[in-house]
Amino acid sequence: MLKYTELVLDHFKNPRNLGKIENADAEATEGSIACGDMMTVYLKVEDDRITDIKFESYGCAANIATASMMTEVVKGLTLEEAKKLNWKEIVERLGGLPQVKYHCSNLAVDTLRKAIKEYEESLARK
Amino acid sequence: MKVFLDNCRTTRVLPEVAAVVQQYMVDKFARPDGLYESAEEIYDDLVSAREFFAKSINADSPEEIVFTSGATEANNLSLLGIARANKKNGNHIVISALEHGSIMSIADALKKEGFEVTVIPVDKEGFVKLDELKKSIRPSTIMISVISVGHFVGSIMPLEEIGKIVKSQDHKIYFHTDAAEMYAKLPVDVKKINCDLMSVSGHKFHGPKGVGFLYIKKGTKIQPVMYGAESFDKRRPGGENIPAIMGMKKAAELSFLNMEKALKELRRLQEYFINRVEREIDHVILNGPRGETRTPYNVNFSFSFIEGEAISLGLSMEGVEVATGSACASEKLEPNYAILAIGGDHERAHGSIRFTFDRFTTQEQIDYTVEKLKSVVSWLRKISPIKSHT
Amino acid sequence: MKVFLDNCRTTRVLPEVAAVVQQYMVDKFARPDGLYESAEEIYDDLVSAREFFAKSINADSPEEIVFTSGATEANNLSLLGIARANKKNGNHIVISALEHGSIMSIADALKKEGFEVTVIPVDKEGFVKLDELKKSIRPSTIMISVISVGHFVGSIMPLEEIGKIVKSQDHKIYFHTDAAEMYAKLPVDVKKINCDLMSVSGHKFHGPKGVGFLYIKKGTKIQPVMYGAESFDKRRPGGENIPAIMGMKKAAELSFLNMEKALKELRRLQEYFINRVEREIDHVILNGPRGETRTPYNVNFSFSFIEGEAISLGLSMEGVEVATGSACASEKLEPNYAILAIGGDHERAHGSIRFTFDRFTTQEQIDYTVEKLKSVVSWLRKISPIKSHT
Ligand SMILES: Cc1ncc(COP(=O)(O)O)c(C=O)c1O
Ligand SMILES: Cc1ncc(COP(=O)(O)O)c(C=O)c1O
Ligand code: FES
Ligand code: FES
Repeated sequence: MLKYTELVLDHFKNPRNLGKIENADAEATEGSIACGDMMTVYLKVEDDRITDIKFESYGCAANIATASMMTEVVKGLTLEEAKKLNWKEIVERLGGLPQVKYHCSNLAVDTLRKAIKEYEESLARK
Repeated sequence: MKVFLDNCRTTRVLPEVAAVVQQYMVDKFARPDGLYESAEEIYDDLVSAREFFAKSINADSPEEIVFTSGATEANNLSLLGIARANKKNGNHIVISALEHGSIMSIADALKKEGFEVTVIPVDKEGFVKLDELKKSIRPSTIMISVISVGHFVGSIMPLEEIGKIVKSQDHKIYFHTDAAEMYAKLPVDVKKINCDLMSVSGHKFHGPKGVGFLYIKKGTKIQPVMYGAESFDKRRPGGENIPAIMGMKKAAELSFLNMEKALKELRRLQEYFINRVEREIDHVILNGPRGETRTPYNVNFSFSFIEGEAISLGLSMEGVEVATGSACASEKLEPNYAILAIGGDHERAHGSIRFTFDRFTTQEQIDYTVEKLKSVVSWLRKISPIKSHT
Repeated sequence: MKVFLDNCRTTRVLPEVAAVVQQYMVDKFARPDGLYESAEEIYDDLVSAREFFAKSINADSPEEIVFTSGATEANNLSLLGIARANKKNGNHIVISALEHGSIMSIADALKKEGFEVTVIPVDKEGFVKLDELKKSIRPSTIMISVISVGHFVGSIMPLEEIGKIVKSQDHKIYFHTDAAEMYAKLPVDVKKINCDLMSVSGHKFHGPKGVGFLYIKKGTKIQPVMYGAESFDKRRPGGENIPAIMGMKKAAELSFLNMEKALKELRRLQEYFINRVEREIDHVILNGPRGETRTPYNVNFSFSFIEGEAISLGLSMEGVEVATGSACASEKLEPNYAILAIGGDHERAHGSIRFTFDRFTTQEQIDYTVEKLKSVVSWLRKISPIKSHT
């Protein structure tokens, strides 16, 4: 039996920062259809600061809620600050998650980091 | 509106059944082995319940019915009991790929006791492959166990054909079927099937939890799984759970009443539901067979590009309660084995939702379910990064 | 008047308990593993029930409670499970001479699996002989199982002393007690007793039939007796019988309420009954101890020169329902082993009648019972060819 907190259910039902950013500065997808956990993150960055972030999810309620919470937390942070975010913080902010769902919060953080890396690499290419 | 569509997991006890259980808890509470009046009456009731269940499956004699704490125990008694009692004749057991988790676990336990287990594959619709079954049989095969109705994908197994194959061998093979999803839901006849053992569970047809029975054909060599005193039957010790047995009897009687009519209506609703979903929602796959060979109690769809736990949670928020085969919803994060067994990939398991009816499911409930399903699916598809659906 | 005095065999379910069972059958009927709202609530209830039972015996953690279909299953899980899981450490098991039939049968089954069983004798009052227990222990002893309260003669066993003896050995011995006649009837504390396993049955204290639990101390190496899916607990598979578990919880709560006061009144009634019988009927022998070390729920008398089945039938005709240890009333025509174990002869077993109370037994019922007993005994003695009583 999976028990979600009210806050998780709220983020599941009303995800924040949902969707895609049309001309995003960076975009990254983690996970795969095969293993079921998959997520895409879109970033807008100005002066090393995340000014906008959106996500899409192919995953469970925890996946959706952790992605939603992650976007809320990092919006407005500098890239360096955002890189330091770890999955435990997201779980805490959501008031907890079933243990078997921790990997979903991991996925949210991994996808964010991949998007930041993507952005930094695109800068380097310029 | 609340629509419970997880009736394959368990069902609501009917008030008429609860009343019987109540009566045997509070008034006729004695044990049948007492040496007094109130015990006598209860002994008679127990005898008549046994007769009733024997007749209900066309068994030869009431002694062929052993009451258990449910189908899990019946499955244990059957598989462990037959294997251990007949190991001198062989160490090979055959099961199907769509068995209930309990049979799978029992088979694993038997492997540790030195038995060999062959798992017979099923075809794309969820039917046991009979040619593979035939091929699997060896001189050392002592038992074949095949579920009556696939509990995930609804395939009614070709039990009669299996019975014939088993019977046509030149050595004795015990044929067991786990009928938890068949008994009191569809017509059952152990003579037609030619099975030696059949497991039944009370809470699958509006009876009480914690009760079931195992049919054991006369002459079957079986070893108990538990030992004790105070029982009707050496094969299952312990005081009989008489309130639950009498409740299960009542539930079965009610099921058999007008069963044909109820099944007809269920079939109509099932088709209606399948049609509406297939017409009104894109990218859906029906898991399991269509028509007469599918149990009318089960519909199972995979919705592409989205995940089942999220779908079922979304539906639950609207009062519709279902099951999913998504890995995300399983304890071990494994995709549903039944979907894989019928040739589905992880993605198809991922987006699978099982809707299971009882005989009281209404058109209104189906309509409500379809509406909610449409909105949940379209909402989750909007969120999904998989683009092929646009 | 109807006086049910066979409460050691089973008890009436209280209306308050039946109401809880009813609620979980008809309304809160979902299984706790569903992915929806109605399942969540039930999951919480199951968790809280486990916590309740753990606390009620002073266990450390709810994980130490495994729900079963009754004490027979708990005894099987305990003895078969410990023996099979620990056979590398030894093959010797010790039980007492007053164990319940289920323990006796399980011990017999274990003998067939290669275990050796020592049966510790009891003294004339029905207490396990502690010196014999000590002597019985060998390096190969892996388990000792002693009933909490002799269910025929009412002796409350010296469990704390046994726990100390078991604990003082230099190798690990598991200590199991069958507390079917103690839990929710007398205070129970697994820490005081120092036991590793304890069996409990719901229907012995006005709870439902078909449910019980086994306390398994953390760290205990045990092998399941049955295998399956869908459970809280790998040690006991199968869907939990939640209506029965919640009913058993209610029954236990009601038992613990004012238990001290109820026990005091029961003791008074017990003494009153014993006194009246001893004063008003000749040639009677009280089987089992007197005073504090006898459970207040049990009185057992042998009436010389006459036979128990006839006595109990005679009483039953007057509405008084009791049990007997007479060979004539047993399936195998064997005299009651408990009476023989406390040094009684066949004749004493022959004329033995067990009266077992519940906490609702009244003085009026006792008075009625004594009157009927007097007339039945004197009538049967008139018939009897044994003349020594005249
Ligand atoms: C096919 C099948 N077999 C066995 C069981 C287990 O039944 P019970 O809960 O009575 O142990 C179930 C229900 O979960 C089932 O669907
Ligand atoms: C001491 C004892 N152990 C075990 C049992 C069996 O209990 P259950 O009916 O719950 O299997 C009983 C009751 O008959 C008993 O008195
Ligand atoms: S996405 Fe699969 S468990 Fe969360
Ligand atoms: S006298 Fe009839 S059975 Fe003993």
